[in-house]
Amino acid sequence: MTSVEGLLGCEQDSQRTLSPYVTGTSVIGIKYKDGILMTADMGGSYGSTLRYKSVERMKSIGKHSLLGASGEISDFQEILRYLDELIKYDNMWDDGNSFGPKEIHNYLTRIMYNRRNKFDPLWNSLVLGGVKNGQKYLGTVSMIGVHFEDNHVATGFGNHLARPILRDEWKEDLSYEEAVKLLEKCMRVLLYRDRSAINKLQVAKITEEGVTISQPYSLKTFWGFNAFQNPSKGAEGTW
Amino acid sequence: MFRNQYDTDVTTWSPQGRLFQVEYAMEAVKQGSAAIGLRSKTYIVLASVNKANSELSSHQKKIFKVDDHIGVAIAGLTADGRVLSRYLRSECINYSFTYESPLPVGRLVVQLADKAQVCTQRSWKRPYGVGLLVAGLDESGAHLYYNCPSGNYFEYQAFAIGSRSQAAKTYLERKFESFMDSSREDLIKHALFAIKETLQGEKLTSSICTVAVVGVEEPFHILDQKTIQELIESFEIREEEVADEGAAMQEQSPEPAPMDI
Amino acid sequence: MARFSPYDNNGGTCVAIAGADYCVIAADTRMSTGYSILTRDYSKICKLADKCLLASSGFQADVRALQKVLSSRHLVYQHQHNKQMSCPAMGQLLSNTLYYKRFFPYYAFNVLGGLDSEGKGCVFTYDAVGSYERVGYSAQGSGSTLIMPVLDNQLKSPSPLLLPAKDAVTPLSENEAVDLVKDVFASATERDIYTGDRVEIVIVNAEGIRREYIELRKD
Amino acid sequence: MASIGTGYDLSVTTFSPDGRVFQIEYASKAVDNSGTVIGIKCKDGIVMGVEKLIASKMMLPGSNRRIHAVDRHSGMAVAGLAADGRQIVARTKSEATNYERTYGEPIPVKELADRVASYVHLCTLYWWLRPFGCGVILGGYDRDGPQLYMVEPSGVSYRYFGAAIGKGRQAAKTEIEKLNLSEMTCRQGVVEVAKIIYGVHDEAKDKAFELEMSWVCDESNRLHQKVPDELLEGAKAAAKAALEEMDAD
Amino acid sequence: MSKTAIEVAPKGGFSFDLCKRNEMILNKSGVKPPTYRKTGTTIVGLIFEDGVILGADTRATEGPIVADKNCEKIHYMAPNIYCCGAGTAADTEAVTDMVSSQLQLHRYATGRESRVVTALTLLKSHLFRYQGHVSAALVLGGVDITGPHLHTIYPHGSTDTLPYATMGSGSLAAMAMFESKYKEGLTRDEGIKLVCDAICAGIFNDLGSGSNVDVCVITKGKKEYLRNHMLPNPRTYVSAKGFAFTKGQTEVLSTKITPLMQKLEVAEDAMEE
Repeated sequence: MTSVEGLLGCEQDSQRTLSPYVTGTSVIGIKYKDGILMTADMGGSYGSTLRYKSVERMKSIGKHSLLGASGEISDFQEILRYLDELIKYDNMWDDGNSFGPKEIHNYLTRIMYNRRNKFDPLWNSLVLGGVKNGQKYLGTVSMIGVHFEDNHVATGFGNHLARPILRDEWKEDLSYEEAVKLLEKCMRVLLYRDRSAINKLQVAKITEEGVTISQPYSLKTFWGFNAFQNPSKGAEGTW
Repeated sequence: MFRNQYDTDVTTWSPQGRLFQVEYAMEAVKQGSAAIGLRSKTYIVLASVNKANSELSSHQKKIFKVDDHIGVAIAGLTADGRVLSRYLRSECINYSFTYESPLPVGRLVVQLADKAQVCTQRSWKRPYGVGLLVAGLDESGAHLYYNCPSGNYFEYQAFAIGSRSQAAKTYLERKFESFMDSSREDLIKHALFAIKETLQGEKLTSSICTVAVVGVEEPFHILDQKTIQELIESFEIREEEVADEGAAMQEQSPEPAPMDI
Repeated sequence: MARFSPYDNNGGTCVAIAGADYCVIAADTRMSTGYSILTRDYSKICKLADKCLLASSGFQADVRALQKVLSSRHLVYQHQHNKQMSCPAMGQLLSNTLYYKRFFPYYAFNVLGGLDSEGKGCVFTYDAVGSYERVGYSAQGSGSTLIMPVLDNQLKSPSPLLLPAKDAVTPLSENEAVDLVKDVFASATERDIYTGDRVEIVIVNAEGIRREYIELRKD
Repeated sequence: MASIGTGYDLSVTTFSPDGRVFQIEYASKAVDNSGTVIGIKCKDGIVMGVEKLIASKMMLPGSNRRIHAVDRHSGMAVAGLAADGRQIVARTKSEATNYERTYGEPIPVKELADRVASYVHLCTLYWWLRPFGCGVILGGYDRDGPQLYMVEPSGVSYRYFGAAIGKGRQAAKTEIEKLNLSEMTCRQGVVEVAKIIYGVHDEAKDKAFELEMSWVCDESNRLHQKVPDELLEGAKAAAKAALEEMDAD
Repeated sequence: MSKTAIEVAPKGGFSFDLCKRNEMILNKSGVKPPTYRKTGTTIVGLIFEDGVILGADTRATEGPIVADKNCEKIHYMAPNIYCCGAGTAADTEAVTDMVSSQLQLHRYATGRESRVVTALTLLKSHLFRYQGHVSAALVLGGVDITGPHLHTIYPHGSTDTLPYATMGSGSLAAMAMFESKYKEGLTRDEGIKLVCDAICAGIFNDLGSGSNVDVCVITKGKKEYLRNHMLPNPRTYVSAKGFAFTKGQTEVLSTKITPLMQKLEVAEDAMEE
């Protein structure tokens, strides 16, 4: 690795800004009985400042796909523009063929990987879910083009905090209610432990019928453990 | 052959609003040996007549695989046909590189037609002198298209191009209404009969025709000679009567419209 | 401040063994980044031709890009030559493809396995920039340092210094080779944190391609 | 034709002594020979219809389109050389997309028509190109309401309440003038357009034809769409009935 | 200046003699320092109704290699106090041993049971003194006269008092379990179950953690050290035929023997003369 990086040599000379400005935190997606569910909160962080509180980080892409993003918000909006054009052209053909989630996922992967090859990455981790012809699809792409499909995926902190829960509790035929409950459980944990997570989130659903993205809402939380009330009580005498 | 002063340049309109250079290019298609195509709901069959230029030479390849789901048969300038089928192949490869799914046939055909149109509007180019029957399968079903040098394309249930294709067309026109629900074997049979029509009494053997199939669960491929010969032999009994009818029809058929208006 | 790095290591181990009339290609299915597992079921083996498979580990985005380039090139080859590429031809193509990116390499560690035109098993092993060699067996990726010495001991290749040269294939039977592969993966999983979850084993022989899976430790 | 043989009609970059560019006029001939295309502006949107002549009975219905979507809110119907038409359609699509990429709103129909006209005009300026052998009718819906434009091979573009090109344009125009367009909804307009197309079709001279129709109106959420099947079938039936009635008279 | 040839190790603290030299070497020549065995680890603890439960996985790693598949990460501090360690194995062991002996001495001096807060204070002052260079991240738990206590101690010396705590590379995975399942007043069985869940989350989701689950339950006047309480990762495949390691695996290409000493020919007749 190190020797490989040494060979590049051009990183220092690069004129591009290689760090994000306004970012969104984790997105979680899971398969359930009828399709895909996805959730993300609505915070937009400017460094460690919570700068925006109503950022929509999940959007529908055409009839069959749903895209969620963490990372740089402006890059995400750029990606949405690309996809919007792609879908517009696809629809204008009006020939009975249409891009499904698999095609969109591959297209996104190519975009992300191409940009990383130019040392001008789109600073996002993307989650792409969809249903087409009864096939459920859930995949993810990172900013350097690493991509895969799975029954449940999560970006950013979600990979560390949500996926352990999902690996324990996810199953093939979750009902809608069970699936939402599972997602909320993950989001609550993230809310407790991810400093950039906020308690205003949306849940998006995609099935054969199409996409619905919920109104923003908050989760019930509990901060009242006795030990939290007077933290130093347990260690009186020390400093 | 010289008709008038308006026919030497693709960028010149005739006073009647015609483009003679394009029309001449379409004549080139008729010079090539025949190619036919026909389809059912789930299968498309292409067939072509192989004609060697001399006793000592081999014949030109006239059916090309473009991708697992698409193939073309050509008539006219084989060299142009090869250039275009290479273009089609690379479009398919590029599309599946980006989307990991097969390129819809209709879209490929439009791209091809657009490419052909450009050659009819630039003074330093000439129209392609080749007609292509594009057979393919995609999400919206089986398709058979005909792309012609003018940059036009049409979707057909069955079609024939090339020299003496009128006889085959006449045969197909009598039969095509049943093709939609035909089996794969029936399609091949009709294809062979249609080819037979263009031979003007010459005996149909596997060495003078090529047949290719693409369909659901069956990637595009050219049938090997042995299979075709067996098929021809198994159809032999009916062959005679059909040949007579076809020969009678051949003369009276009208000239096809030079371009669509 | 987050800084951009164009590479990642997604771990994984690949092994290939060539026999007289077969070839075994195997890789685990774990994909990870840093200390976390991304997915437990990602196939690292790519079928390039009927008798030629590529197993690669390293940076998954590069690996996938490389596989796609090779597949596309193989399609073009088939269109032009009306036949599939032989395994040694693919071996050379892979080397060229890797070397083409000598100064921004594919971070991919490859083992190419299959049958040559005589039906004999063949294995090609590579570094990231295209140096390659035909061998009788090879291991690449995160667990290769654990597996390679065992293979050396069990399958000892004839020395390249020997004259007359001997074929670089192993004397094992197909079943023995598969058994060995299973065992070395189970062992590597014990000690390499990036290897685990499942092994995908592909066996190529005159009859065609056969796949087997066994579970590995998931920790 | 007085122009023939004078030598002033061989290139698009040649003016004749009386100030005409014959090549453009010849190109227009190609349009005049084509199946009729009409577009009307109703009170709630635009309806476009094409008499698509069918050369062979083995050709499939619905193939070889003459009406294309060029943006979410606008569509284009082509008379003349379909291949040339697709070139214009492709350009129109990219103009619409570029505008939206730059300004973040859908392109106004007027702007789109202007840009298309410039493109068509461009091909009348160089000796190494030829003018397009097609005319297009562009219908769209923006914040100023529904609008209809027609662009001819010369590159001129005008806005219309109702437009017709192709073989039957004269008869069609007469028919359109009889309609009360400002009161008419698109749903009614579809039937009227169908009647006109069936009316101008010359069965004796021309082969079979297919009626291809699209609209962009409030009912279609201001999106350019094919006219829904059942409405189209209804319109065709009404048109055939009207024809028979006329024949009976 | 008389200096003994052999330096006697000082009685306490660290030797810093070579720090300057090492710094220079590392900066100039790109020499890599030796790697340490890290317990890239999941360690947890929680308070239940009668006391404290600590848990740990048993994997020790050295880079990507598993150095020890069944190590112990729950260290003895006092009969009523245990401490889980993550970080550099040597540091966690040394620091817990050191403090444990100080506690022992303190008990001899006072004749009283050690308090958790004492252990906490000793640990954090040591760690703070070395400014994070002693890389030990600890979860300290015990039950003393004042009841059950659970603390975390970071390598720089900061501490925290919590109802449930996790540390090490698997801390996020384990914390996900705690945050979604922890309640006050868990029974012993529920507590052990939850600790096991948390450790298993670390084992299966964090590559730095693995192998088995160790648990230590401390209640008033009693402790149970459940070593290898769970063994969720057996070996998955063993070749039936086993392996033979034959001798002479290295090809002998040529042989040449060079005698160590030249044989001397003694000229006998010369002697006679």
